[in-house]
Amino acid sequence: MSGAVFVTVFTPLAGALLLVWIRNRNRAGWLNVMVSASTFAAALALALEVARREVVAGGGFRVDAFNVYLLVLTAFVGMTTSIFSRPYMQYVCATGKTSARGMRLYHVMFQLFIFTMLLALATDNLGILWVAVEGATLTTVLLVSLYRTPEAIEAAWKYFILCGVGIALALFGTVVLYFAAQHVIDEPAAGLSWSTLHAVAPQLEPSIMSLAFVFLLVGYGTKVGLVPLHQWLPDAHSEGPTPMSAVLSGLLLNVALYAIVRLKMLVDGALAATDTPYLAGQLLMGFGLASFLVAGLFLHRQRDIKRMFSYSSIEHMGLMTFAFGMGGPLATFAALLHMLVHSLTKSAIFVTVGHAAHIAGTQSIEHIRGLIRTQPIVGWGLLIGVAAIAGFPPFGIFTSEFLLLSATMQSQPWFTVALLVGLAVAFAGLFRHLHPMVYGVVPAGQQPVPANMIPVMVHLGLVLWLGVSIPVFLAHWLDRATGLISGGHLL
Amino acid sequence: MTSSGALLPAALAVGLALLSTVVSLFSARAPRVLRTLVMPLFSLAGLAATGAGLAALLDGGVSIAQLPLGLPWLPWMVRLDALSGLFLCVIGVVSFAVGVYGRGYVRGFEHGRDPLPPLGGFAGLFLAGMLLVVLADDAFLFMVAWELMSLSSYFLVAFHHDQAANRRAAFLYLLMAHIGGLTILLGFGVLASFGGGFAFDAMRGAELPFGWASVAFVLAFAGFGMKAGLVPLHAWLPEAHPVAPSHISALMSAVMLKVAVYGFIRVVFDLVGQFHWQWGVTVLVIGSVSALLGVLYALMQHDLKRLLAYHSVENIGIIFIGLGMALLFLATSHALLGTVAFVAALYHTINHALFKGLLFLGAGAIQHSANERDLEKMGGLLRRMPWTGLFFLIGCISISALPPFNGFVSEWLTFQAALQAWQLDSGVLRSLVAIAAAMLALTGALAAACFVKVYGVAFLGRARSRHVRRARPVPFSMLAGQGVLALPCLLLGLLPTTFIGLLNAVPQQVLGHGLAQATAHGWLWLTPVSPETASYGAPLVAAALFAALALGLWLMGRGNRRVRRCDAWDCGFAPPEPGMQYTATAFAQPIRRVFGLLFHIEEAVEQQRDGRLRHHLRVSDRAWGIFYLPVTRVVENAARQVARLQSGNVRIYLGWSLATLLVLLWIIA
Amino acid sequence: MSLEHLTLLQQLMVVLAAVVLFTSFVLLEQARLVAAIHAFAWQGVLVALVTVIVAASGRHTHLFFSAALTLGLKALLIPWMLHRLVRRLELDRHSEPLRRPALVIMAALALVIFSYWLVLPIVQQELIFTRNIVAVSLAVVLIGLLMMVIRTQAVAQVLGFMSMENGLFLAAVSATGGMPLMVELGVAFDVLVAAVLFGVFFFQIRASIDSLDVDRMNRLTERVDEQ
Amino acid sequence: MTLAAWGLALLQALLYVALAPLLAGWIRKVKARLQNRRGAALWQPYRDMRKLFGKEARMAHTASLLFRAAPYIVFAATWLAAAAVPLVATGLPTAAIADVIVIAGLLGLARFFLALAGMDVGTPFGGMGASREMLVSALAEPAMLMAVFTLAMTAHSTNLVSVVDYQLNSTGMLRPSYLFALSGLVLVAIAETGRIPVDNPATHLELTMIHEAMILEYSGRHLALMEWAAQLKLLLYGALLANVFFPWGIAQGAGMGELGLGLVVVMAKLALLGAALAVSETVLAKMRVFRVPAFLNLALLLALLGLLSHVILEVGA
Repeated sequence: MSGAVFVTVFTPLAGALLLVWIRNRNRAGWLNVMVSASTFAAALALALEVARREVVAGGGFRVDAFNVYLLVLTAFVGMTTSIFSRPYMQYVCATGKTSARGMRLYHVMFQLFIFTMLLALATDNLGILWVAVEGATLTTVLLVSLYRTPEAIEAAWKYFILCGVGIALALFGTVVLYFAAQHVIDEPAAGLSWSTLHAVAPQLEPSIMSLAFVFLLVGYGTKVGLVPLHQWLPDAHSEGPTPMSAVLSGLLLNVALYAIVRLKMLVDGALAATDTPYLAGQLLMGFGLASFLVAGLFLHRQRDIKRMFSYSSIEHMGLMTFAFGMGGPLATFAALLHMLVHSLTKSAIFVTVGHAAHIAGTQSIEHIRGLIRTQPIVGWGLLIGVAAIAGFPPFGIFTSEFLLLSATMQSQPWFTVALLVGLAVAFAGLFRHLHPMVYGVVPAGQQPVPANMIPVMVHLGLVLWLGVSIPVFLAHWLDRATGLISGGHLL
Repeated sequence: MTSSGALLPAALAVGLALLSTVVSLFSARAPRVLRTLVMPLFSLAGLAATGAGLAALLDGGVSIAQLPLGLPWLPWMVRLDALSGLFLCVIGVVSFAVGVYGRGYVRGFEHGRDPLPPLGGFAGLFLAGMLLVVLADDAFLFMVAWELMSLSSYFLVAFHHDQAANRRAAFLYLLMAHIGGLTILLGFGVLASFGGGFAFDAMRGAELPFGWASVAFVLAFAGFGMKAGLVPLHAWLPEAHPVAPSHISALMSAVMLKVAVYGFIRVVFDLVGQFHWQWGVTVLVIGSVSALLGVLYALMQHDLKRLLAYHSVENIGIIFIGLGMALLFLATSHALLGTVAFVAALYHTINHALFKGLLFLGAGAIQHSANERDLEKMGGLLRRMPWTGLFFLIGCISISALPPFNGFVSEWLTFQAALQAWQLDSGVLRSLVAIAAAMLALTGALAAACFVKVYGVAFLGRARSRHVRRARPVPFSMLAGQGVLALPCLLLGLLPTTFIGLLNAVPQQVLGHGLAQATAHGWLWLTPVSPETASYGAPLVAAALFAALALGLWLMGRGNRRVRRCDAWDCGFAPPEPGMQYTATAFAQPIRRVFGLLFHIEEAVEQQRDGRLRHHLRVSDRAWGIFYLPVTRVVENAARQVARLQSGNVRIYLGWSLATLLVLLWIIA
Repeated sequence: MSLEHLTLLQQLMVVLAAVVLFTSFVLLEQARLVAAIHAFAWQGVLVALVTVIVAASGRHTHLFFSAALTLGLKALLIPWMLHRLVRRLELDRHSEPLRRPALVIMAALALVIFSYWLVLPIVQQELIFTRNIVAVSLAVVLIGLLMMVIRTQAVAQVLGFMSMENGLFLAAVSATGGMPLMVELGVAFDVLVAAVLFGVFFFQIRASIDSLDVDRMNRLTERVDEQ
Repeated sequence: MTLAAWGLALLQALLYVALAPLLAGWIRKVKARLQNRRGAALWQPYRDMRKLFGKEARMAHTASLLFRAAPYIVFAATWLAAAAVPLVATGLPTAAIADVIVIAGLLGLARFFLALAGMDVGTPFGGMGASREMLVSALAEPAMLMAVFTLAMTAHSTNLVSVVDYQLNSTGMLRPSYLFALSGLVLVAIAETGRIPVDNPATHLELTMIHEAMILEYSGRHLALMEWAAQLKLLLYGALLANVFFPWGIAQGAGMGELGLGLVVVMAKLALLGAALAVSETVLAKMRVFRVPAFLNLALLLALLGLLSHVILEVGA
């Protein structure tokens, strides 16, 4: 029973309640940064605690090796994004895209969103997990339509409807899960506690569990953006304000995938004795591969820069899903690492893209030209960020993809061909659009803007560090998480 | 970290390269830094690498170290043995020359619009990457270094990014490099899953069945071949190499391709460690085709750097002919002959690094002083820049495989290996080797023709444009850089026995036996197989050549030595205009007619508005139509089909969710 | 408690469940928005009744509370809100007949049968009764989704969404005797917020494309060349 | 390698230089006779040479240093190549220094500078000649190598002396490969030495000439050296054909009598070859430049056939 969890989770909520009353948008921006910073500090404290004791549990929360690093990551990305968003939203407000009310809404919702993320990660109760993920939708949907353009409203509507339906299905899955649990656990209140269920997983009725898993997979899978449930994702990313895109891509998708993996652990336990023990894994592999390949092809037809990178997010989520589905220590480790480096890199890219769009005054790719001439730091940031996301060493994504490919080569060699093709296609898709944007001559009237690239540098620096050498403590965390998920260790 | 002495200079080299990267960040403020600090550091790194390589070659031992980097269970390991030592030397010498040359060359960029840090910084990373590739002792570090090399060189290719063509070239280069990297990675994956680990030692221990071994071989061959520029995977090479700044082009063409050769040797000869004649045939065929097509396409070019790039394809082809024969002979248990072919390939690797670097530096000098890459506008440069002319001539003679320079030695060795084909049992293999030898001979002759064209059009005759007539001589540092490469071209031609004695450590270590007979008759005679079979007294030939020259000059000198200058006679026609000279295209026209089938030729005569006729000729690579465009078409179509998913109507999206749900429920029930 | 008493309750529950299913058919078929809203309200009432019965059957007393919650939320508040919205959006005369009603009904029936077939493998004896209820609620959920697919009217889609929620709730109540209170509160809160947000969106959409026809929202698509 | 052997080698080298113009003269004479002319005396070439050496050399203003150095390089390279081909005796240490590949290389070096010299002055004809010369050589050189390789493979050595020795010692067996190689080499020799039907040494008709077009700007001693080098080349090829395919009569020892006999025999063979060449040149007409590749492809084909028929028919099982 520890306070760190509570502080970590509820600081953003408090911040949100505080921000409701702040009218001065400048001060609100600063407060936003401070709240996020303190959340991050609390998360670090929590991490230390978890490092000392394997598991921190109590008050309906349960923090183990798997979710602690996601908690820290979430808090960290939240902080850097808030740092970026302070000046950026000032600029947005200055351009008149949104009003003072909009700004307030933005700040409140930002903190609420972080709160739901942390809650979903930290809770032990699958019901609360559902509530939190649904809450994430509700908090972000208004931000997607913040600019009130027809596109924005359309995107928000699609986001709302699709995720609402998905999440409803997830709730049905949860109910069915609870239904299955009731015949094993006598004390009904504990029937949704993940730890309890995990303990009794082998006794759960397999057929009901697989039924439940399908609903949960479709439900949370919608949030992860698995093809063919992904359609909301590019719209929401491209039309919302850039900081929102950064956290959506960097955090929300992770959390949804996290939920799926947690549930997969339960289902694997329940199905272990049946004749289809790997059902969940196979489903995940199928969805992952489909998303990976399809998203890679989508990249080739993009006209909007943020849309493009949201498709690349789908691609990477597909890769992780595939890895988790494949199971086995190596693949799982790779997937966990990939979660980490992908959200760091992708949020950095979105921040850079925000500046790029600011420079060009538009998000459409064919009007963004010659960035490294206009503003070298932004141009190079984008170039290097994309190189990192495309899996070039010495950045961390290369490490995780290297591990993933070798794991695949060991367990299912023939899938490597698909992975190879997919990576190549996605790579081509990214760079064919990136090239004219960063290189070439500067179009008339394209001016440098006051850009705050420090978050980007920090993120990319971290990714670089992870690529060159993974610090021991992190390696141990990931390894413990690997043990939790796959039952095997690497170290 | 257990390090051993021989590795220290190598580590020093890498460190210096990285240091040059760091330093060059300051060149944004002070451009002079690039010239005064970065380039010297670069050449120092080259020196250190050369030293380390020589040390490794001389003692022939193996030194291993483990870096405190990488994954906890997969640390980065480095290893310095004879093979890597040899390639360290190659990298080192060329980059030393490039560093010296660069001092003068980068001055031209100081007033350009582009910021300088990328130029120096990525050059340093590029060098570091190549060094690490050669040093790596586990697949992880190897891949990291490999991709680092590709990525940094890509940034250098994209340095002049104003023209869309250059951007396209850079994109194509990075794309193919990435794909190649992935294939190599998969190849390692195969080895690792049998050897149970990514350390090279584990892979050496792996016992692969023929099927999987062939898979690994094909993957490695495809990946490294793509980097080396073997036909049909060469398309990026003639696009990317000319685009980069010339000293970088020199590095790429002269060194990076060799790193690919190193990778191939390391994986196939060392790690897989088993030889099959099927592999040999594959490599031999691809190699010969690359050699012939490379030189033919080179003949058709009139952009000097593009032409040189195509010659890289040719020479890589020759190297792989050697390697293919080595595989063939080793597979049929003719160890000695395999070694001869292997050594021939290695020797040609060194040679090509030297003279191709030299030629690219020369091209850079021309670009620097005349700002011209198009042969059609050059002419008479020998009078404007005599030293560059001399060095370039040396390069041309070497690459045309003419005695007494180095190119001839390796070609001679390759022929010697091929001439032992009669020892093979299967008539098919024998005739295959014979045909390969024929193609090699044809290639050599065509290369000579091509460089007569280059030198004759560029340096001889009369200037075909004003700015070339005004070309100014290049600074000393650039001449020195060329000289540094020209001298070894001569030395390797004069003293093959010495260098082969040095090389011997490599086959000793990789194949287990060297060329015992190489110097059976003393250092004057090179006798790779046996003194009876063949011998080449390079020093004596050179000596006799110079003696005969001296004699001739002396005899003539005694008589009237004065020469009267007059107008060209030209069969008594009016004194010819520069425009009447044979152009590069005209020179190659007969050959274009003879080999017309191999090119994709668009020729047209169109009338312009002012009524003048204009001849328009475009010779392009058939590989595009055959291999590349179909792929892009497939991807585009697939993307169009997939786009239907994103139809824009929320109800259809909901339909997708419903369908997915039902299908899944149906699956599990 | 005596057996037949229980069976009576069970019979009652089965009947109610069947009626709930019927209401969602009505919902699916209903052309006029207002009438659809009323049908939805009735569905809410029925679900609340089921909840009461389960609560009355003993063990889960907290279900009375959630029954009240359901009644207030699903039967009164949300229908009222939607009604108001419809009036303010001048949609109360709006009617949108189905294009191929027979086909839709077929599909819906197929879904019902599918959901029964789906729960068949759940074999434990004491589950037979609840599993049928689960089948019904699953059918309600799927029909709600189907309704969202075929209705081009934003409000109608929301109705479909809400009836999905009803189906969920039905399942939760009848199969498991309700979720833990904490969760229920959270769910209810989310539903409420969702309803409010839907209201907000109606006006936003209306402002942007002066209609609530979702088929007219297709700016964001990848099919450039087909357009 | 005894001193005597080296002396012999030197002697042979000098012999080449001395005999080269004679062969040229002989061919001219025979041709003249076949055309019912008296023709110039046998030693006319020597006279021309002396005259040219006596004249002053002229150079175009636009000519560079390379133009001046080329004649010496061409001559030296050709001479060296010749010095490695046994003429009268087989005991030739130079053959161990330079085997057939090196000979081809040296000839290539000579050709390289010849062509460069042609392009140096910057006249249209020079470029034309260089371009055509390189075309011819590009096809002829591989053919020559292939033909020689056939022998080398048979003798298991690329050293000409050992090839000749092998020929002498092997019992006269009929080899299909030799037939092909010989005919291929003959065609190559005609092309490389610029004789009809590929080129016409006696014409300056602008559009048909190849070799002459390259040395068009030369005069005086430079021209003399160039001509001499050409004659050396002719003799070299003659000796190659004569001694490698029909080595009988060549001196294997170093005895005076043997050497004398060898000299006589080789001169006889060369005279025969020269006569044959003259005859062919009188009956054949020069072909268009773009028919030449067909001619050379035939040579290449023959040479390759020779090699293949060797590796397939004559080696191993």
